[in-house]
Amino acid sequence: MTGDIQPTDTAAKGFDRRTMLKAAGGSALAVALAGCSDLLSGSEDDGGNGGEEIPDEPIKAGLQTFTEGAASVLGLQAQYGAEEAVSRINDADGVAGREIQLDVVHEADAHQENYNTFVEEGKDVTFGPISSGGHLSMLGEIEDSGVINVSTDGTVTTLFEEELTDPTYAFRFQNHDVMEAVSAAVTAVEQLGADNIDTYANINPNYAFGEDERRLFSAAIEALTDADEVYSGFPDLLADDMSTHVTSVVQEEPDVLFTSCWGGDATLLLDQGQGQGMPDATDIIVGPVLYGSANDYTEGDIQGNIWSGSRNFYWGFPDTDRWSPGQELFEAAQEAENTIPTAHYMSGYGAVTAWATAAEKASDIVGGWPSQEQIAATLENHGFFTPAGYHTMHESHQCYSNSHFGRMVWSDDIGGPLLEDVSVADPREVSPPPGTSSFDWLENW
Amino acid sequence: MAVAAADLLLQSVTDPSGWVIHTLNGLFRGFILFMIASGLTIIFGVLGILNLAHGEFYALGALLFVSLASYLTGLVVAPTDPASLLLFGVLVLVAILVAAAVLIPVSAVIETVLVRKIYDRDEVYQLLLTFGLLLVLIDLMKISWGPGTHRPDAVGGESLNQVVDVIPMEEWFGFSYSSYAIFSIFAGAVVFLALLWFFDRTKTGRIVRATAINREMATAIGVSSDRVFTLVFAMGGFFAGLAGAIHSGSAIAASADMGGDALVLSFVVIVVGGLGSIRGAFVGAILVGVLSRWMTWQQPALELAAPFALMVVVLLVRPEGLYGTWGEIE
Amino acid sequence: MSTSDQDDGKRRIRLFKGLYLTPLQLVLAVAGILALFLVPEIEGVSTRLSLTTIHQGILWGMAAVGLNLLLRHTELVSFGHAAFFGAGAYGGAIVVNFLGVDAGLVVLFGGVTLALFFSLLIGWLVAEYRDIYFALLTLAFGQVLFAIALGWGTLGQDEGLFLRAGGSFTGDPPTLFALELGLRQYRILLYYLTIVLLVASLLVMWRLINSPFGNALDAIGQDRTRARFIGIPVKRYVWAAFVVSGVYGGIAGALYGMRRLQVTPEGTLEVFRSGEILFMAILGGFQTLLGPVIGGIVLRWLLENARFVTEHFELLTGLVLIFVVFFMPQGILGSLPKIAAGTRKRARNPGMVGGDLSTLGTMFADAARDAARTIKILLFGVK
Amino acid sequence: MLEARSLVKEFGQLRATDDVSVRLGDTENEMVFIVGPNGAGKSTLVNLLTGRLEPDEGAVILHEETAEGTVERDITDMRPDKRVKEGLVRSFQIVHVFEEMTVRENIRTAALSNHGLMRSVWSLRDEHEAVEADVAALLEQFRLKDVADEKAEALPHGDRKLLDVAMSFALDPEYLLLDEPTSGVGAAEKEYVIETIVEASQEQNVTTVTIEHDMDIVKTYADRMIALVEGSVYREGDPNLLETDKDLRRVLLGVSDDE
Repeated sequence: MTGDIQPTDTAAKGFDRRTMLKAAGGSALAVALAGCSDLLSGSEDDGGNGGEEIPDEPIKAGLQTFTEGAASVLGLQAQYGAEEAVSRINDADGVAGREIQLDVVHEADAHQENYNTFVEEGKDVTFGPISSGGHLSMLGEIEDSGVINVSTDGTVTTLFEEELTDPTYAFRFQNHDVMEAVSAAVTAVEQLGADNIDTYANINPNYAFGEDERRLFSAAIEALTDADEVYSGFPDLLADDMSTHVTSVVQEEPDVLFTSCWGGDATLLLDQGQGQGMPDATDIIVGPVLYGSANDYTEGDIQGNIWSGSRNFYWGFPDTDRWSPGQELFEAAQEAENTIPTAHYMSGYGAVTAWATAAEKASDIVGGWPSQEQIAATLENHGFFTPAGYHTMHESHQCYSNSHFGRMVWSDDIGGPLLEDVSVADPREVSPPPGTSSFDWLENW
Repeated sequence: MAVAAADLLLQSVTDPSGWVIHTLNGLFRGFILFMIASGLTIIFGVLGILNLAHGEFYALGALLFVSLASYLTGLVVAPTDPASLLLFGVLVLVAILVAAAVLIPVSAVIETVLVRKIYDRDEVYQLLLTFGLLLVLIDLMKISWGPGTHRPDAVGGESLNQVVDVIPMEEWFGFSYSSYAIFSIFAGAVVFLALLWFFDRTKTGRIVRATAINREMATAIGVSSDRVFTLVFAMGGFFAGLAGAIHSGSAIAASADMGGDALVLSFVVIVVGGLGSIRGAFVGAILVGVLSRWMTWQQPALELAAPFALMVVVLLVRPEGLYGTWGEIE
Repeated sequence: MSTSDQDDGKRRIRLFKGLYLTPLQLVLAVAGILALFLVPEIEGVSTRLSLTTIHQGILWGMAAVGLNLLLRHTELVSFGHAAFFGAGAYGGAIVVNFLGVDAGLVVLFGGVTLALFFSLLIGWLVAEYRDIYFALLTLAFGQVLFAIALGWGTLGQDEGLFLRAGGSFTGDPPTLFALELGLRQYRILLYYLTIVLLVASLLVMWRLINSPFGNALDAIGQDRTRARFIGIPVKRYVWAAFVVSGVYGGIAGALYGMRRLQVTPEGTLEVFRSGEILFMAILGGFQTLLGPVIGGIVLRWLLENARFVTEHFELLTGLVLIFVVFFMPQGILGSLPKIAAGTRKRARNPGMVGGDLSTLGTMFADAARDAARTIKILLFGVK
Repeated sequence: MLEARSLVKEFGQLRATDDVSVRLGDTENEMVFIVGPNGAGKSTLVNLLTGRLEPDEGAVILHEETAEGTVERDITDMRPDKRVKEGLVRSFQIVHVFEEMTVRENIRTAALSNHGLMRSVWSLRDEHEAVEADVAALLEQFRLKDVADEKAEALPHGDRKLLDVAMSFALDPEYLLLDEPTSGVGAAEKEYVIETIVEASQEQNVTTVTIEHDMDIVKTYADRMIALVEGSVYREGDPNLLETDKDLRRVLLGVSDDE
């Protein structure tokens, strides 16, 4: 980004070192030294063009998400959601009159590279990724490159709590893990009663996210009940077999089973679990991301007392009588992609909307096209609506939205599961106040 | 460690079903692995080629099965009584066999058109070609089936294996276990015995073995080594496809990129068993399958490393593998 | 690289003892190095020419140069070279995270040390194996390291480790030559350092393979028995070559970790990374010194940047590899003389292009016929 | 002097060498020939002496003249490449040369290895002028000069045999064990090959031990002859035994005529 020296810069600086070298005739050398001069002169400032006239050309936006592989169960939802948001925004005359052009790329294991390529392509804003590890690896780049990224997911709790304390350009739309893990514990207690929970078990995917969820859930359930953990298994991410973990749970017969398995792992766990009678061996199964695989379940998979979160969005809640946007989004998703929109659909939708509404607001304020800093500053404490309700982007750059939990039941009408008895938790109930670490907060419950 | 071992022992005495089920889980996995690895090992034994694209045959079998099974089981209503359950089972079996059978022409054509051209080339080119093939096949599968994961359509609200799993194992064996997995173990055993019979008892099998041992001599006595190679490659493709089809009938979801892990684990299996040995692939697969399930159960941290550590030990102590005969089919 | 056989009457310029280049070679070499130094500037020409891709391509290529010592000379196919690339990357990360040192050269040294350790250990265990056993043993060791990195919490599991100050993911990058730099400056300087190390490591490799030691490796590759009975301690030499090759991987891996500021098991240690290093060497031309670097840049570009150009980048990459096997077995660099000669001939005699096309047509027709015959045999049996 | 002391080597049921004791190089640059029918254990004996095989029983002893007299050194467990450094060099029945190197490079590789390779890691292979002189001399002596820059794989069989032997001489041997250097060589060339070997051995003061099937050659060139039969030393001594000893003639020629 900063490597490209704008013509205006040269004009502004007049007869700089580079032009001088060129004039001296050594243009090849001059170019060769230009990299060095970059090194010597420090970072070029490109953020000072705020308030410029609103350009004619469309806004260039990039989204990285899992477009293939097993994780595309989530990734494609985010893509569909982002595309729906972009198309709605463009239908409504764009952001400050500018249309959004969205490029989508497979995030693979190249998050940094994808972000950098987007920046090099001159993207005005970037969205994604899904992977929390990938999100971490990008943050340094984002802060250094100065092109805003609104993460769709990448929801490791500690991220904006502890480790990235003063971000400028990196934002996260989706609720962080603590909310869904705590919601899961609360739901189990509400359904069974604290006195009836003596044992619980964990099955979480074998990577940072899974361990994060397990620690948070365990801390929450032990704060609410006297239960002991009787089993904890970590099947590999994208596993092709969970029989061992299912067998262990069936033999331990815990009162509560918590799982943060998602995508194909969720269907595999429930399908294999049904085969070995896992739902019968437990009183309740709570899984914050189980509903994310809504499009892939069969009726047989979800037999039993299985409760799932739907992070910050469940299209059927509140009821359509009171709140139609959820139903409308459902219909849009059905029409465009023949898919049941899940919380990851909202990840994409919300990330785009967060940025677009903030950019619009900023352009109103500055009376022209805002700079990255100006949009970033507007995004802090920015509140906005989506069909999921009202969201606030806290100044920690973590967005807060309501968290949903409900019982999965089969619906022949939509050919997939619905959530029944949905309970909604205000972010203040299920996450620590900004500035407090989740574990400290849970300990003092 | 000693405490853990004592714990285990105690547990196995007080509650043997844990051991039985975890071992069955391992056997299921082992037999799937065996079906993939058997093809890899005979292709290596006869053709001298380590086919990196072999895992893609497995993936292709899985995806084909998903489509076929969805179509076939869609033709009937959900089974309600033993007769309709039997019909359903037959349809699933047909889907499995047809999916695997499609791999025969696919792999035969790949062999004739591409792989045959490089038998005499340096092994690095064989690796490069089959790796290129791997990438091409993955992408072709993504184009055909879409990038995500796929399961057979539900029948009467249940997934395919749930329908099959109504067979009451608990009544027969005293504990609950997936009858689909039992069927898969049985199928794997049949494949193993069939392969042994083929190579020991049939004329074609002996010709293949003769070709493996000495190509020139086989040619001299009038055997078309080209045909033998095509046959072997197609057999390998068939068994990998069979593994994929059977596996995707269990709870797993099929996807275009499921071949990689299968391939790497199959390496372990054939090295442990001895390159080119079918008995070796069998023992190796069961070892790796059961070991990995036991590890997942007792020492989950070692699950990933365990098969490779086993492979390292075997290679260092007995490089030719447990049943190694180096390039001959046994 | 040619030997200094100077009987062909061409004028040669002595670079240093033993290395003589024709004027053309010298111009090409200088131009090549200059071009590499220019990359940070010309990347603006096209977004597809990113410094990131070229830098990382060079680093993977450097590992492939190391691997090529085994592949070309001792004729051993290593399928686990990512182990040393990863060890280099993790070694650097360990220095930053657990020793709290963020001086770039110390980080680099840490990476090389860890790679050296593992190549000494693994090399000693595999030095006497050959062919497929060597390939599979190296693969197995590579996977064991991968499994350890993925399973051991201290190493951050799938998220790996960050090479930023304090191991946090937003800290400052390591210092280079005691300079604290912004990210862009850091990366350009690191890139220049990479080029310098690349040129140095190529020269070292050139001397090594043209030394009696390199000659002995050739001998070992061509006939181990004979090598042993002309007095070459085969195991020790293979071990030494393995270690050299591992250290190259370690340098490259450490620089890669410093470039990305994060190391992950999947990104540096997985078996497919090992395969890529091997294929880079072949793609670029494993009978040449520079080929693996070219292969590194090209394959990296295909794997990383082609995603932005086509959805079907895997198909594209696969077809390129298959093309190389059948039409350019000498790899990109190794085939250049042939291509140049062929192009010259065709420029003089354009009629030959028609012949090429018909040869190509015949090849495809043959393939189609073979395929059809196979299907026929499957359906109707052998007549 | 190189001594085989009660060497036993078994391959499964077969005793390839059965308690073989021989002394080689008792006299100055001795020319010893080992004869015997196929499967008599000739190659096995050479393999045991040079370290290609390890004996099941017995020892390989090197007798060295020092200031204090003769010292015995047991080299039974010594690696082959170390034995080469001790002057124990061999060629092979089936030609082992570096196929992708030129003839010159083959000989140079052998000559260089004798100069301590590790020490010369940082030098260039064509910098070793002393070696080049040796290489040139050997090329001349073994009539390989005209094909010096041909790849070894492209040579006719006779030249390949010569190259194999020439490489052995490049190693500055004290004891040279040649496993059928004339096998597969045309009748016309045979004599030349063996003459060259004898000549070079005399020049370099080498004890040469040659496995040979052609009894005329043995009779013409041998200082001493060792006849192996079924793994044991059957006769040892003057090559005239080949004419005088009827049993030996029957055992040897009866078989070798069939070949």
